[in-house]
Amino acid sequence: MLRYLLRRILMLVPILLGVTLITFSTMHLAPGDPAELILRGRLGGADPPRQAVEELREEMGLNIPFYVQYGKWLKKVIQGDLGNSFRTGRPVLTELLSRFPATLELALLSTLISLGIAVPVGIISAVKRNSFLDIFSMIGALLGVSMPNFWLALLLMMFFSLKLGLLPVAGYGGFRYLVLPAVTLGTGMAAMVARLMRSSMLEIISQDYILTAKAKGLPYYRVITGHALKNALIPVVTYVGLQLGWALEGAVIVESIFARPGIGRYLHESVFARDFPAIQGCVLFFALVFVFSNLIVDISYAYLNPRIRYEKGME
Amino acid sequence: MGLVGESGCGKSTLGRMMLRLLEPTEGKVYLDRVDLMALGLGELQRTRSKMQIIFQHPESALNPRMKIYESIMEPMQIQQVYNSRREERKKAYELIDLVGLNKEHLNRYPHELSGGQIQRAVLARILSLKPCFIVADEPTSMLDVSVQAQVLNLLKDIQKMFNIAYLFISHDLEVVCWMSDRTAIMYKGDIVEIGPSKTVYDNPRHPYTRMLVKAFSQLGQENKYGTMLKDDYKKGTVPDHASGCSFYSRCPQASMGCEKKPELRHIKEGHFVACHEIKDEQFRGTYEEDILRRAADFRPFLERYLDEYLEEAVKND
Amino acid sequence: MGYLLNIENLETSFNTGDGVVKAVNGVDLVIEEGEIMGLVGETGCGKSVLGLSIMGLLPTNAEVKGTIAYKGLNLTGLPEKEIRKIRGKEIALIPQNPSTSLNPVLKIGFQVAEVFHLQQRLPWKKARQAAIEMLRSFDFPDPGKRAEEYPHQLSGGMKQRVLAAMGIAGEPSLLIADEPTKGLDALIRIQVVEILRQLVLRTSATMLLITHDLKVASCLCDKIAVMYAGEIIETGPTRDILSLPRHPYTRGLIASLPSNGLVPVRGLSPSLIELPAGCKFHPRCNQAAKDCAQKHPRLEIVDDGCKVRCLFNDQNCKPEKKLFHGSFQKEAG
Amino acid sequence: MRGVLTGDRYVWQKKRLNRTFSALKENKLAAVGLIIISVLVLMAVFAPLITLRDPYEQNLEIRLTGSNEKYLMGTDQFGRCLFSRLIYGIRISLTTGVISAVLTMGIGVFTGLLAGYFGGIMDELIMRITDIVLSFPSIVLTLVIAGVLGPDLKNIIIALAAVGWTKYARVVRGSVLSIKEQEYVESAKALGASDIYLLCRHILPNCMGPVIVIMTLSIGGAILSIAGLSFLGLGAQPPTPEWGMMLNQGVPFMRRAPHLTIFPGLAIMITVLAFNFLGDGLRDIMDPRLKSKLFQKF
Repeated sequence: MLRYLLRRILMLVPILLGVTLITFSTMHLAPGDPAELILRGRLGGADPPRQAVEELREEMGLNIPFYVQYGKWLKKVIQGDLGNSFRTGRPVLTELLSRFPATLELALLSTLISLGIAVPVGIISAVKRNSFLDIFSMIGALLGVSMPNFWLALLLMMFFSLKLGLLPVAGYGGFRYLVLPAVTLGTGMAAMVARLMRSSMLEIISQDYILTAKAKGLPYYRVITGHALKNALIPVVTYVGLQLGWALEGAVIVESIFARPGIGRYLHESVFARDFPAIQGCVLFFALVFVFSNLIVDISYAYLNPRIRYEKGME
Repeated sequence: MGLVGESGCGKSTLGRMMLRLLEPTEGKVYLDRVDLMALGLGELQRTRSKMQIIFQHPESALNPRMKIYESIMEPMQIQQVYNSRREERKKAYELIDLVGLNKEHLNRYPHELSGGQIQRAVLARILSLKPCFIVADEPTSMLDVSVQAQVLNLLKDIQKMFNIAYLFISHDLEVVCWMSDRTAIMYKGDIVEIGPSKTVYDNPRHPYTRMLVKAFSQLGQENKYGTMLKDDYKKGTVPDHASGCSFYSRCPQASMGCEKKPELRHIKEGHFVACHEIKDEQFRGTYEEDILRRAADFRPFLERYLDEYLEEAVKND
Repeated sequence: MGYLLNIENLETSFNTGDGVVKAVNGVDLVIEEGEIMGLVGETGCGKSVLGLSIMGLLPTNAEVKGTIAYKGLNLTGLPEKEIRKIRGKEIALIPQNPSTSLNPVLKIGFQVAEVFHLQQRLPWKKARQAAIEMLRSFDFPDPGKRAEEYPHQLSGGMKQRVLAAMGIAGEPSLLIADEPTKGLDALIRIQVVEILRQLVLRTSATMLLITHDLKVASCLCDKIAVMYAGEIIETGPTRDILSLPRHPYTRGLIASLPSNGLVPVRGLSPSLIELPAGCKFHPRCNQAAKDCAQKHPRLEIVDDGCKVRCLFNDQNCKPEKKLFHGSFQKEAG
Repeated sequence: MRGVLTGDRYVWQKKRLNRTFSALKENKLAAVGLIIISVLVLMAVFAPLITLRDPYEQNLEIRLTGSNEKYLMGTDQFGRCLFSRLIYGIRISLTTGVISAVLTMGIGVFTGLLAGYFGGIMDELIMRITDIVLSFPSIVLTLVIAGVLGPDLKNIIIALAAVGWTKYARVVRGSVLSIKEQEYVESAKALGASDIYLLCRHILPNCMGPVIVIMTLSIGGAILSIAGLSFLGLGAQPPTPEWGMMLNQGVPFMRRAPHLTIFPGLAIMITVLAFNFLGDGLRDIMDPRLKSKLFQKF
């Protein structure tokens, strides 16, 4: 178990290096010279004077080799310095931290909603396979998976806010502002988790040891809760990590629609403004949250699955 | 030639290594005086037509997306035995007939055939290259007894017809003894006994072989209330000596001397045993003894022996 | 001794996409108290399905007809709730594949203790104690520690023992052992046979041993029933069946053992979807006559305790040389 | 003889095709998906025949009208026919969706094959790269790549491929690893077959099943992503009749003209749903595990 954990944590090092490298190079992806682009942005699209570009290049360190730039940048990042936003001039880290709570509460509540709906639905669907309930909920899940979440957001907004006037249209504040965005995100995720839960449960039910458990004379509900559930949850738990990632992804769109001052919206704005330090900061933030939530998931996976504790590697 | 051992003792690995499907860590394998391990890739691909392998699991022996006739013709196409499709097809029909399948099977997919039929098709596919040496890796262990008998008989007939050398790998001592002229017993990666099948079965000398033979004979007997082999099971109570006899921990006759690795020694006409406890008065000093003296490890010996054996087979071909 | 289990005209079929699979076709089988009945047959002859039919553990697309009378109670029509009371307590199953039949995420001690808790109404703590004792009695070294382990930490033989322990923990009167020796090496096979023998000696339970291995059946069973294509084709005391097999299939089965020279039975087992008319074995039978293709023979009593399903059972009674013997005999080809 | 054989072969192939079709027929969802997709394709091809109006033709006098007999779904903020725009939108969504899915699959399958078959350093390298790419929430990375490259449909496709190939690479690598161990591959190797032969003849065909399923599902996913990014203003630019962008442009008029929000979203959902139906159905048909499980019971 300990070795597994150590391995898992050691594996983070190359991944984090790769993540930072990709993050850093986003700036260089843009066609043309970043310095020129920035100046053009400041000047409202007019061609910047040559000398100003050169000065900015010097200032940004664009004239030194790429890997040196990366090294310098990485060193600063490790020290907590993500640079200053081009737009506001404020440190990116401060901006991120101030927006973090809005995104966090959205991600957590939507994950909670999705699990609360999906796990029971998935189990019941699998156990009562091909029943009306199963077919109904699985078609519902397919609809949920296929529905664009920005559309769902707009529909919800139209119905609950504009028509019924129950909830605020957009903005940030108390719980009332959180409901619609969280429901939007939660529904899509719930659909996916429910499908996974069902197929995982179906797979487990057909295993030999379930037959053994039945042959012991256990009542069916105890076969399901005692023997099948723990096995069936293993892939689902792995998935929750990815799911958190989705919650963050969805945050970009949902926060933009509901005008929540979260990191997703910040990223969206920064991309449009070509505010590279801010973009890098957001990407790095998302990646770090994602990597660490996956780490936590892997640890709980090992806890659930005794085989992992003794064997090496997992897939 | 037969090779017997428990599952996981390394017999399949040996079989695969002989065809260089797996790379050995050391040692050499000779086929027809050619060192297979030293061959380059191109040469190896050509040489492979001479030696073939039959695997254990019928369900994965043939590509599920290829029809039987495609599978049978594939080797001829790879090795370019014939110039035209027509000749290949004619040969395929001949082979199919030979292994006891009929034409309608040709257009089927593997999952539409039974295990026995698939093993027949595999045999047909292999025979198309006229190999001189076939490794049969537990070809019948997944089959039912009545079908197993069919396939084994077929294998034997074909051996006679084409004069092919087999290495017949199995965990079933009886099947191996019935199939092969000589039998080798393997335990944890070492050959512990080797000799003419009848001798090995009727007069086993190595304690492990004895245990095996006893197990087989007792399985057939009706003894409802007896306890069988109880004493022989002190499994894994003594740690294995890395350098010692591999059977040390389970051997009922183990003594201090067994901490050294025993050599395969010649005790009777063509009968070799690797055990310190056998002190045969009839020890014969033949030329093989000479080989044995030089052979610190069993492997070069086995290779040499196989080499000679194969050479003979090739000459006869 | 009375009948413990009396199966009459049992038919089990499955509805699949490819057609109706008739896995069991009118099986009559009587198991008396205290005996070991061996059910022998090749892959796909329906023997495992028969075992599961008794337990009521078939998948939902299965249909069961006929009667399975256990201590006078018909199990076929029983609702799930009633049959659950039988499972584990009255009839226990030792499932086929030890490596997949134990729950990988539960400790083996718990898996055994669960049966004690459920069937003998022991509180969890006592059930655990009982489980450890049970494991000890199956020659587990250090059972207290082993009970805390997970199935993947055990060897195949040990898993088999855990399953056996689970089987008898409910003190059943009938044990169904489904292919306990499938795919095992000779030495381990002997171990398993030994485990089963211990089981029987200890519990004096009745056992139905389902196997494809005539040798295993021959050294454990009092009686043998040979199954072919969903039917019982011959049944009787082990000694009689093995020394004087009357059905051509039984004879073929015995002759095709390696120790008897590997004389094969020609052809293949029929698909259970399209069974041949008449005697199910006639396409492969050496002695098949015209009638065999049309008339379906009944299981007739031929001798004291022996029954055969063959039209020619009388003529075929000529005792050939003793076909079954333990030692290896090499034949010329 | 040749004639006989090819004749037989023909019959068998036909049977096999029939079997796939009958499987599709049994799997109603997949059939529904296939039908919807066919209809969509037909509508896209014959868009000029179906629609009466030019999707770009503006008529500011009839802005934001609801559905009426002249305009089936009403008009947008520039008085363009919403129905025509939606129908022409099928062309964009389907082509971009399919192109990006195929491109992604191509890259992923190729790298997966390399990693799985050759192993060693190649495997290690490719798998580490996929690990890294998978460490980003995929939309975030796509958004940034597309955003930095500049708002354009082409850039979105590139961004999607750059992020999405990892999924295929992993799956393909996994199945190559297991197929490589299969005895038929080993025996073909024993026959003296070359690596390329093994890859093309034995390994690739046997690992395409899951790939096709993922691809079908990911066409739906790609359409969703493209619409989403266009909604955020990164993909198609006005006046292109792209669904996501149309949705975005409808937002300010949500109160006055809700049809501008409802219909494009519906169009996206139906299209994606069709691909999901088909993909799900294909998975059920192709998954050999389900079949063999049924068989083991006997």
